[in-house]
Amino acid sequence: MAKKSVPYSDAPINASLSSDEKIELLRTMVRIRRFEQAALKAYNENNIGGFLHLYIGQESVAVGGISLLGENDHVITAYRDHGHALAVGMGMNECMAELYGKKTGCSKGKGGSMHYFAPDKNYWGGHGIVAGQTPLGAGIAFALKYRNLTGCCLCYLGDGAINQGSYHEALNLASLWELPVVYIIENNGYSMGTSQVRSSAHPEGGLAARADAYEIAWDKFDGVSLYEIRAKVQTAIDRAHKESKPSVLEILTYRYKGHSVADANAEKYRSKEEIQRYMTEHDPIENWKATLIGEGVLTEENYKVIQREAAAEADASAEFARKSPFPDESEIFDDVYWEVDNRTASGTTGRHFFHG
Amino acid sequence: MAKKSVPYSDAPINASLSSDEKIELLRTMVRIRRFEQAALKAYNENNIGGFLHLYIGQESVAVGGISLLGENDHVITAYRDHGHALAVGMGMNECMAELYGKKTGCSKGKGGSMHYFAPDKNYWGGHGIVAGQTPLGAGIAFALKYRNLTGCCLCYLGDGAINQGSYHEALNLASLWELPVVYIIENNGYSMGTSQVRSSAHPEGGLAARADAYEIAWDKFDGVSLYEIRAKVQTAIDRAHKESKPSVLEILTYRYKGHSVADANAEKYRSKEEIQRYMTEHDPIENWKATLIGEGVLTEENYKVIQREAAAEADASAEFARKSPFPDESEIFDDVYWEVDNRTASGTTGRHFFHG
Amino acid sequence: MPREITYREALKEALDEELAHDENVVIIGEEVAEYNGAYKVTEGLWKKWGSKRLIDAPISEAGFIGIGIGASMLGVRPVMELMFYSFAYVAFDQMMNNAAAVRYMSGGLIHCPIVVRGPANGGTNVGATHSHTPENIFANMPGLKVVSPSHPIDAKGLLKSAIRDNDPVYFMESTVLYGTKGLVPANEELEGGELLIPLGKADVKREGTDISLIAHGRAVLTCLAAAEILESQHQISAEVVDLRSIRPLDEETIMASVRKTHRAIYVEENKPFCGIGAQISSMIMEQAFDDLDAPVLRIASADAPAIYSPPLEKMQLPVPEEVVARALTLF
Amino acid sequence: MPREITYREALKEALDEELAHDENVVIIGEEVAEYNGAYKVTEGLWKKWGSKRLIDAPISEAGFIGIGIGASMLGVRPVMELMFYSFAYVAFDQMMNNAAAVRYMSGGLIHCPIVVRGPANGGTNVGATHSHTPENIFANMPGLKVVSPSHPIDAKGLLKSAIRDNDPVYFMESTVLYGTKGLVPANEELEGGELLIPLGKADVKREGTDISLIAHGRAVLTCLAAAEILESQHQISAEVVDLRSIRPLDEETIMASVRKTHRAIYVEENKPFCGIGAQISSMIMEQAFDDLDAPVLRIASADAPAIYSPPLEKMQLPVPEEVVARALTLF
Ligand SMILES: Cc1ncc(C[n+]2csc(CCOP(=O)(O)OP(=O)(O)O)c2C)c(N)n1
Ligand SMILES: Cc1ncc(C[n+]2csc(CCOP(=O)(O)OP(=O)(O)O)c2C)c(N)n1
Ligand SMILES: [Mg+2]
Ligand SMILES: [Mg+2]
Repeated sequence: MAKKSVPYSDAPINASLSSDEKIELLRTMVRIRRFEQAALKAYNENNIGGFLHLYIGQESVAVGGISLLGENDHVITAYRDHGHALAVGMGMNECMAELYGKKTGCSKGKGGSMHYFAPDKNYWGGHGIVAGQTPLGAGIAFALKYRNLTGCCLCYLGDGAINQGSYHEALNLASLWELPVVYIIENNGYSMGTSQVRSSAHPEGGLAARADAYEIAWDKFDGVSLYEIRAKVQTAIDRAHKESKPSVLEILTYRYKGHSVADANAEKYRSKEEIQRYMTEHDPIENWKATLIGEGVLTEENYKVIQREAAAEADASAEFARKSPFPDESEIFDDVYWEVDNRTASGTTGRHFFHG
Repeated sequence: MAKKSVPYSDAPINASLSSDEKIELLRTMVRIRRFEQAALKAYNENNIGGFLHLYIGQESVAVGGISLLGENDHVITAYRDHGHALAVGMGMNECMAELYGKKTGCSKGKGGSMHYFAPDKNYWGGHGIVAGQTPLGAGIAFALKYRNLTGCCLCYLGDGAINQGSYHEALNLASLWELPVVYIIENNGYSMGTSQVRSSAHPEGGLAARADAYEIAWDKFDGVSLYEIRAKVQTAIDRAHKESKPSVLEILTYRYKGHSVADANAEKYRSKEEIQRYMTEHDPIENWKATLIGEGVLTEENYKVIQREAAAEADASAEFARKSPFPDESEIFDDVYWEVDNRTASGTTGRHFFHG
Repeated sequence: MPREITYREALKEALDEELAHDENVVIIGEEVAEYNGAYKVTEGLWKKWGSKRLIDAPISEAGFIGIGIGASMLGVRPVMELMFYSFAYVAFDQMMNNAAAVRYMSGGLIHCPIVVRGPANGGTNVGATHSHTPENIFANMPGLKVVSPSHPIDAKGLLKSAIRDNDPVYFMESTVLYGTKGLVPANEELEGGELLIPLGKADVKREGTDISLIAHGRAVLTCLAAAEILESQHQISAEVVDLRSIRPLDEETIMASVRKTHRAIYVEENKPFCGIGAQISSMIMEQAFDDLDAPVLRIASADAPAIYSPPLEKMQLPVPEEVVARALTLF
Repeated sequence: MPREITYREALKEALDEELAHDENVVIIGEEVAEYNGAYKVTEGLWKKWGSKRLIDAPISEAGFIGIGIGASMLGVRPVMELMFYSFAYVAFDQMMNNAAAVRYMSGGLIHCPIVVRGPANGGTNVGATHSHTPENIFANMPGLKVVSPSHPIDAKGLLKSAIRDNDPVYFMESTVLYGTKGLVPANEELEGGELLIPLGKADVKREGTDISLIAHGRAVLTCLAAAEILESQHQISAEVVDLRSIRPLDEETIMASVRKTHRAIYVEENKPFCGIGAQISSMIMEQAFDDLDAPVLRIASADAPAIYSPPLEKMQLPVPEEVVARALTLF
């Protein structure tokens, strides 16, 4: 009897997934959510300063895209960066410790929530200035091409970021210079308290459709299903790998929480009903869980174990972070200049710092 | 017998032109060219410093658009600004004196070639940073709308300017806030030595077609004929006046000279044949002259007089400029702060200048 | 009876009063209207004044600030909010060229009555990109004015003056100060019925005879705390001079203080290299060399990008103890 | 035998040699390739190295500098030309945040070996928007290095070092100097076979005993001319110290000179408020207060936007006569 196939499950990139791999995708999404729930708790207990932009509700977008990447494929994103970090394989400990501002954090406590990096995992951050990462993403693609490597860069940005000039300059250059960059607009409907209609004039096709202005291929689709995301991002990656051409993808998603934890109006500019509707009808974890159960790959029991393990891992990471030391005061002046850090001739010639 | 009509001559805005008005349009184009020829001469005689970006070949674009403007319609452009200046009614004397850096210059010698202004004639410059004027143009439109005036702002820019982020930000805002601004891309094929294909990825429709990305109406057309320019710019002005909506127009034109007079490569990145072809087939003055002779509005004799008068006026302006005094050293600190210049309480409180 | 209100409320009162005072005043910025302001400085104003006077902008700082500049040339008086002053860096050209130089380049034909305001401070654990303090950068450019209030009364009085000023004023606040309280006279108590503090006037926030602690913005509070310690623990009488306005600058008040005390320290949360302290200290030394008993010292934030780690970031910024310790070296 | 070559040729040699030295070096900018450079600094290099190594960019400074920064994170070494350094203002965020802070925010995981070079000077009658001198602005930001050569030999030696440096170096030239000539050793004459001048080393361009004239960029030439006048007409022996590198800064050479001469003037073409002169003079006074016979003076460009009018613009910039006159007030 022919198995009833879920849309896009037959796409080659999905058809080739093993059961274990499918479960790993689920685990990553669950781990992201549990990590952020633990982070939220820590924030509310005043263990975390500054901003905390949660990704809860959007997990499939990072996990789906990043699951497709190979050795020479890279990722860069904005400040809502925890999901991408765990998806590329960063550990919860280093990520949580970063939020606590600890020496054991992925950025030694220097970057905080908005500034996670893991170059060894081809992850280039974590950037706080809206759209500031979009030329960098094209630059990574430039480097790949310059060095004759077949790869690409997934450059994530928000729906509000598309109105920054730097993004447009990057698009024109990416098209003109045929750079293998894939821009992924995570359209969660809002930039802070501003709904997408109030911030962006755009063609009927949507936000990604602005890419037509630069002769860049684009697509727009729903982000609830990992199968769909994987199938469509793969098309863009193929375009990058095979034709060295950019793409713009717009993926419809939703953030359950406020813009940042400090967002006092999270339930004012959006109705409770709207939030509830997304949570019940558009949850990427629930969707994937149901798919895998439908495929007979997952049982409710397995799922509970995954959830339990992820929660335990997140709690442990909070404990790890709590116990870790803060950086030493002397470290304030480390990591400013490469040459100074490496005590080279350049780094030891002349005065570099002018404090006190 | 029905008069054979030139394309677009029947457009209401053209049909209503009197013979005198038609001749005035010709005179303005000729005056612009003669002015710039005199300026070029002065530059080569070292009477002018810095840059001199000549508009020769493009005269119809400024004259056609600006001839349509009413009391609450405004103009702003980039550094290639002499044509627009004369078209709004600035005098050759003040314009030439500005090039000579004289006190009698329109900007008192402070702005130079790139920075002509005449707010009393609704002319807001003259801006040296590529595309830097494009948000200002939207801002002028904003002010009109804010103050409930029915008007618009023609904001001119070059084909190279469309790749600056500020322009894109301005387009989105103009669309979103429904601002009565008309962007006119003067596509002369080159940004300095870079041909348009080498600088801009764009839709098949052309550079203006990027406006689709912001749901802005656009048009693209040839700039040799004043009738066509006037007819099509009028459509955009109507859109601004009646619907308070922006437009983007791309007008195909050509500059005969180098990017600036100092452009050493003006005949390297473009072939002599190409330049020659435009001069013989695409000259806006020749085109209009022929049209008017065809209509029986102009004779060769009239035309010679117009040329002679314009040349004499240009020569006289150079003489005026030559004889004018330079600004006094003391004037260096004038025109920095309005409050200081006007000796208000604010302008006389605290130290404003920190030299010496 | 002067009321105690917060710095935030003081700013809001200034905006509210100026919206009433001149129909050309319009507030533009991200989340300033419907959201009530990211830091609630504009709370309630949209409801009161409506969508014509308070305009929410997309994330396009170069675009909307450029639009404000253009509109100001035609008589509108835009007061633009940067959610963080750090975001000025994506609008930098508009702010440094179009706003600052258009008057000069037009030989005085145009002027540009805009205010760009927002918080310009570190110390809130938001990392390097969100913690820039560009007072020195903008004050370097002739044509611009730069203001930095430390107390609610200054926040209100200076902002009202800034909005009425006919030159571009870059008004730098501090998120750390938004919640601080201070006495601000009610309009009824004032001659003229309103609070206007002129740009270009420093304020001696505390009188003293032995040393001048000179500062702007939040560092003024640091100096006031240091002065208390110097007085109570070291019998040193410190005068605290608050610049309030960085450009124009009240040299007279600064020099009068230094000529009286013969010693000075400039304290700021700016980065040190070419910071405001460099300008003020070199100016003092040039003009009052023979009146000084010791070199003018400078205390600034640590010379590294702002660090996230909360306890470490505290160490990057000047604290009263550091001011006291450095002051003691001068005696 | 050292050759006489121009500042422009010196820069070109540096670029050419570094293109040969490291295949990761790539030159990106407007008109740098096919056009041979707006100011001909890259003349002939496109022909020699081709379109992979010399890349013409559209007028998108934020875009192409951001791309260079991104590429540098992956090991490419972009040398980017700004046709005028003034155009940095449309790329300001990329240059101040992404280049300067990405190392810090990543806890040292990333570094950013880029050079952004171009002319940063006034004095060529191109008006306010094209005459910015942002040495002080960029040097304010920790994480950045700022270099400003005055002579052909420095231009070559410093540019080669800048390209090999693993931190972002903002290299500020002068169109006024491009045509000036100077002795530059040929590689064959040099130990190691090439000319590398380290960042962070000042150069005493003229020895003297009575006063230190300290400067960077073209103002060094102004000081040298002033020193000649002081010597021949006033029997004053002036030492001229050329910073060369503004950040890192060679404090030792500066202080040694001042401790010898007891008098100093900082001369620059920067704007005065919070200019480099403010930093250097306050530093000297703080560190050598008791060695000074007089306050450190500052001479900068006139504190107005750059004027177009050619004879007037000359008056805005420091000239030797002004340096001489101010120097005489110190004796
Ligand atoms: C240039 C700039 N302007 C403003 C901000 C403040 N800010 C941070 S995130 C944000 C909203 C961005 O929305 P969107 O791009 O949709 O991303 P999302 O937060 O929804 O993931 C704003 C206004 C900033 N960080 N940078
Ligand atoms: C931001 C910025 N980058 C570079 C320049 C230098 N520049 C001046 S004009 C120009 C070419 C502009 O071409 P285009 O927009 O087509 O206008 P055209 O000169 O053809 O009228 C360039 C590169 C500048 N003035 N501003
Ligand atoms: Mg969003
Ligand atoms: Mg052009």
